[in-house]
Amino acid sequence: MDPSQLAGIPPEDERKMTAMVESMQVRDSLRMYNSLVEKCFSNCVQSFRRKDLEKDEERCVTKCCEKFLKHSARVSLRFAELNQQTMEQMGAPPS
Amino acid sequence: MDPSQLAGIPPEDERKMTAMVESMQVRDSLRMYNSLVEKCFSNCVQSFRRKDLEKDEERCVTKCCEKFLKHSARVSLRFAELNQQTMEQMGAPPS
Amino acid sequence: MDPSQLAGIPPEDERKMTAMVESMQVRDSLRMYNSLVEKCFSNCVQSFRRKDLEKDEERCVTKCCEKFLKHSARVSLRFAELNQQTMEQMGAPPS
Amino acid sequence: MSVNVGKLSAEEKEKMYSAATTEMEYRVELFNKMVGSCYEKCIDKKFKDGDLNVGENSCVDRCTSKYWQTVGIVGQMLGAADQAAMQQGR
Amino acid sequence: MSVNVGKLSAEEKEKMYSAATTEMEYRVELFNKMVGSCYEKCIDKKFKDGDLNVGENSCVDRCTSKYWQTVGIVGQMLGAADQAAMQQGR
Amino acid sequence: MSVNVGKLSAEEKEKMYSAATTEMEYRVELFNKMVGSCYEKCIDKKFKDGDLNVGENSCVDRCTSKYWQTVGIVGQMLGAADQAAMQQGR
Repeated sequence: MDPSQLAGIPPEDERKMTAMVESMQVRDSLRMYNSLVEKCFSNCVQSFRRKDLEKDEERCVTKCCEKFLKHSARVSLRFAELNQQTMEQMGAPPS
Repeated sequence: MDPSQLAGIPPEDERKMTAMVESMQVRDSLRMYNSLVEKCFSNCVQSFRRKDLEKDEERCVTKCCEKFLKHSARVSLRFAELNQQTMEQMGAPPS
Repeated sequence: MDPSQLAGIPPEDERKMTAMVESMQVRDSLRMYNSLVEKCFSNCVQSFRRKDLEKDEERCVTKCCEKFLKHSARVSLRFAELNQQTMEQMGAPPS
Repeated sequence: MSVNVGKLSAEEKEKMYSAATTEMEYRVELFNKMVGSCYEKCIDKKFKDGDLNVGENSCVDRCTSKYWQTVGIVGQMLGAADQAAMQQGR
Repeated sequence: MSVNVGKLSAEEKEKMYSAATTEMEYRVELFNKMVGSCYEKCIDKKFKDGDLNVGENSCVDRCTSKYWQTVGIVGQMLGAADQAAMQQGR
Repeated sequence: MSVNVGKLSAEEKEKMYSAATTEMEYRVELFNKMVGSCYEKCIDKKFKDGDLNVGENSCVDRCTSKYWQTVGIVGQMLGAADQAAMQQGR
């Protein structure tokens, strides 16, 4: 849903929409947080002989996290391009 | 929740229930769409030397999708039967 | 969100909060039910030559379920302790 | 088990709709997990053909039946306490 | 495709917001699944380095492109019936 | 950190409840993922016995501790920008 499609949207509805989008973004970033922890934990932590992370497990988690964020940023760029291309092919005016 | 259990349901509530069920169905079919893409992509696409799908990857995705839909339809039939049998065993009148 | 942070909460809001927490708990326990079934089915049921569970598959599902519940209870204890420790380290008064 | 909805208060109605939603979400998820589990157990992933063969078809039938029985066993195991919580959702 | 929201009834508005929410949730999930799938396909899990190397970068670009094409094929396959349901969500 | 809820406007209340819901959902998901991850890492899947043995028990204790530390590291890595977004959800 492109906001520019909405003509004459009353202020109270716009506020409602914005609040909805914001709460979805917060929820989504918290979900991403959780799944990033799960992914890097499962890839980096293998031994359970102590209760604290080993130095190399800690380093691995850090790199894993860094790499995932870079990966995610790259996919985000490509995703936007692909969306754009698809809209243009469908004859919609580029926004 | 069997609708027949609801006696004297006022029209505005019925409309609300119907809207809820409809929005759930739309959401569920979009979720199914996403998970079908993920499944068939992960099973069929292995090489990343080009940016377009190979002919056999495309064929694989098509077959994968076809097969999943048939599988899902069959499970749906069985699911309905099993629900029905369970209701009958619990002594509830078959609807 | 610690309820003790909320001063002067009106009764109707408290009721709303309680209802929200309750519905979340019901939803979460049903989700746990579904994922426990999935986990134990996938670990214990391997043969599909008959339509009824073999005796050893049934036993496996029972043990799997028992074990998961004990595991989950133990994690729950640890989770509470870790939360508590973190709050104390952050200088918040223990509640 | 029949309920005269017209006589319920706004709050009771709200609760009933919320319980009905939760119940429906539970059933949809149960169905989706059954589809997924039996797909993993029964379907050949080579995708030479778009049809289910005889073996896959009968595997799916038995798989759904066994899955349903597993739902029953796990439900019993979750026992009294959780049963109560689930009753609310029903 | 532009809609004058101010002239809609409360019920129509409710529907529109619900459809917009569903659509946004769909796109977020599509993006998340693309991130996850291409992560599995392209990223080396040894984590010696925090940067993506040249091979990983070009794999990610091709992977997203192929994923998008897969979305298109599956969308076509889901066909008329589901297309209709999806139209509602759009 | 204490808030006098009675003095908030309807809109502020709505926001607070929504933030509290998101926060609770986050914690529930965190707990569920910890349960799942430590189950995969520590529990023997042969299911001869319905009890956790000594090795499994101590593995679970260490696993939860290491998982918690991982939450901390990832949280730091997500840094200022996301931290802000998370603050909102708290």
